[in-house]
Amino acid sequence: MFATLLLFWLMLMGRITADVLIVGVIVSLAIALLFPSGLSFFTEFRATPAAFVAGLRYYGLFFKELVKSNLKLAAIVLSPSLPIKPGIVKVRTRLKSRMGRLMLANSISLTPGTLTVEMDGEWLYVHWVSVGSTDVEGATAEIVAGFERYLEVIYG
Amino acid sequence: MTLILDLLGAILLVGGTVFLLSGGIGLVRMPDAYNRIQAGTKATTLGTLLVLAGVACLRPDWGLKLLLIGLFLLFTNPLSSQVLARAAHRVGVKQAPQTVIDRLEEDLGEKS
Amino acid sequence: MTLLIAMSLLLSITIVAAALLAIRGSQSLAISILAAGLVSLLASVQFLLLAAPDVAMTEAAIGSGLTTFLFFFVLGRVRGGEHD
Amino acid sequence: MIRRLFVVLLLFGLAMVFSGLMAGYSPDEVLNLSARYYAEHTAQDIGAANIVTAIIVTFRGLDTLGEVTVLFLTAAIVGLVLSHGRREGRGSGRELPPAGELLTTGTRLLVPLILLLGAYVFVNGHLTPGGGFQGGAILASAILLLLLTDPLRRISHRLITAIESTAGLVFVGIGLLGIVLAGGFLDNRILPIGSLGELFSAGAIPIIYSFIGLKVGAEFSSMLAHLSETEDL
Amino acid sequence: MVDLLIYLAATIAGVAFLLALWRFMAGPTAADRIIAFDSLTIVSITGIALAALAEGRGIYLDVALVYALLSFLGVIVVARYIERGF
Amino acid sequence: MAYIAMTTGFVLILIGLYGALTNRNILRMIVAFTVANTGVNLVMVAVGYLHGRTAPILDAAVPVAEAVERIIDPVPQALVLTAIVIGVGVTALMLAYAYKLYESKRTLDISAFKDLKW
Repeated sequence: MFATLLLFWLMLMGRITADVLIVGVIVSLAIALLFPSGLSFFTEFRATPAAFVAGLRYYGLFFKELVKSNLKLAAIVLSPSLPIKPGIVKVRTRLKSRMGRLMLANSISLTPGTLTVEMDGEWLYVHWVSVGSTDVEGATAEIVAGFERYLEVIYG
Repeated sequence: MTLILDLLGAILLVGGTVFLLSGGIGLVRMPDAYNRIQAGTKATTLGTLLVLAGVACLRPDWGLKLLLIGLFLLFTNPLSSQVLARAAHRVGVKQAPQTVIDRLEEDLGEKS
Repeated sequence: MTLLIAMSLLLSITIVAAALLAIRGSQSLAISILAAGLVSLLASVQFLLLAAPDVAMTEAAIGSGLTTFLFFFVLGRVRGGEHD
Repeated sequence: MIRRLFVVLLLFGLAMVFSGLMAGYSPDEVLNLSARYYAEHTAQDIGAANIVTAIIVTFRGLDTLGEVTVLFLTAAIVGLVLSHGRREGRGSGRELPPAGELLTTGTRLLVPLILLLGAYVFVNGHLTPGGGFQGGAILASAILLLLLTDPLRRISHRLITAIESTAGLVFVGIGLLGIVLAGGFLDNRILPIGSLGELFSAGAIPIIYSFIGLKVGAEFSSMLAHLSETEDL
Repeated sequence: MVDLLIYLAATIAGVAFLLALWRFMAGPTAADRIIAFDSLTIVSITGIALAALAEGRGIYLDVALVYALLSFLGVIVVARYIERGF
Repeated sequence: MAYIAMTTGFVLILIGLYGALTNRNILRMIVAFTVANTGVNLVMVAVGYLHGRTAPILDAAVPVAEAVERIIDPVPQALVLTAIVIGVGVTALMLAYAYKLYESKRTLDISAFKDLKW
């Protein structure tokens, strides 16, 4: 957590000199002590080479999906008949760690067409602009599986 | 070299604003609140990310701060849209007549 | 320069429209507060265009952020008094 | 109806006054005398890159002291008004809905980052836009996020009061040091001015502004906490 | 050429801004309005980035950071309010 | 640009005053006050604007030597900064009083509070 905060501090300042480092260490240490229960991107992160590779591939898949489905949504919005078929479907996830679930829900929300509405244990309720399949398995395969494969490696 | 970078940046800018525009049109045309959340937040998120990338291409020395803004948006925006959709569902905002299925409503009904 | 002037004009129109929405008495109080927050927010972009980034940051963080949040806290407590 | 007519007439008169002001306004072409002084002397005398900060903290430092005092009084009065007559034993009237797993996790991730952003804003007050007041507001926003996520959480008033009074004392103490070591109250030249654009420059401005930031953040947080601890009516 | 494209981008962003404003004015439910508010904030970030580009001052971007924070917090506050959950 | 902002500010003051004087709900009056407050700030910053100049922050884009020729008047900005912070303090105070008034009479209508009117 301390490391994450220091990294963000250096990114904010945009330069590494002695004075910046000193102030950054003081500030990050103070915040880390004040919130000992705080999380960071690296909590529950498995620092293995496989996790790094999976992380890179995850981001690749994520941005590809992001652009692709944004284009699809733009096409839906611009077409005169507005061909939507909205609904809320239920999917399940195998992820156990909180960070992993948060990242999964955020990924689902950010790819247009799907939006996490509620999360209850392992069940995710997802609002879908054009529903493909209404049963749990089919929807899980279509929405979750792609991201989950990588996130499972990263966060376990 | 810088000319190519400038041109790339400008094209990214225009592309990003086109996504912003599609988000705006979606905001106006979609039939109910949930679909508007879909169109509104996500198209604008991608659009803003593209705009920030374009500015980063035009002025590479601002890159780190733009990257930070992008990361912050990328993290907070889906979270806030999720919280909003949850709140809207809890207070029972109406869904559009085209809606085919609502599993959450069914499950909540079973529990109570 | 023309770009900045056009942005400023657009912002001005928006600010006045949001202010009219904020003081109109016929809609719910939450919408009024939200519209007042929008007025502050857009005014802060206007400050930025007037080359005052310090004031813009203050208005965004304090005038638009904290004031709106305080309003919503109080509004959450006095739900019965929403209607005149 | 008569009343509304009166109001409209009043506003019409005001509009006349305003349009007269607008018609008589001619924008300056060059800086006026005081602004020119600030523009020329800030860099050498104060060493701050942000002239607005230099004006607030040093040239008009007493104003800022008064402003912080007014905020402190406001926070104290809000606390006094809202705590008076609080009935004991009656719980909050309704079921508080839990915040949901995603928001809880996200809050625990985001609150340290928001605090860091606030610290960045007020430590860099002399170089970039921002400063104590904005940074304090951002700190209070982080506290607000905590309050929203967990409505039953009680923010420790003792900690807030301790931060607030310590920061206030240090602020006044640095001001008094200025009398002893340099030219006068709140003179920033008790520390070396340094070169323009460095983080450790502008004498005592970063330190003063950091403590103002902590104080303002504590004051806004205590206002928010008092308001959120009130009961439903 | 580059300048022309930047002007085009600003125009398109302005149109998107007006559309979101229309939804803010008209939106039937509070959720619609707050989502329009969010969109307006995010389009304003684009506006700030363009203004920083036009004036050539990188320090304006700090304000955009505060805007990103504000759009998030505003939505959370209103969402918790309509959930009756303070 | 200064003219545009100044006109907007004056219009905001008028709108805010109208709202504060005609509404009967206390919270609505406070909302109208904040709108007028924003208008005043806008006018003050617009007075300090000089055409074609940039923000009073010295960095690589504005070196010290050119500062007098390139920056705008910093004094109104410092004043407005103070005004905004005091404004939120005043608003918080008004809101606390509104809460107490609601607690005593269970209504926010201004005409219900006639204790001091005679």
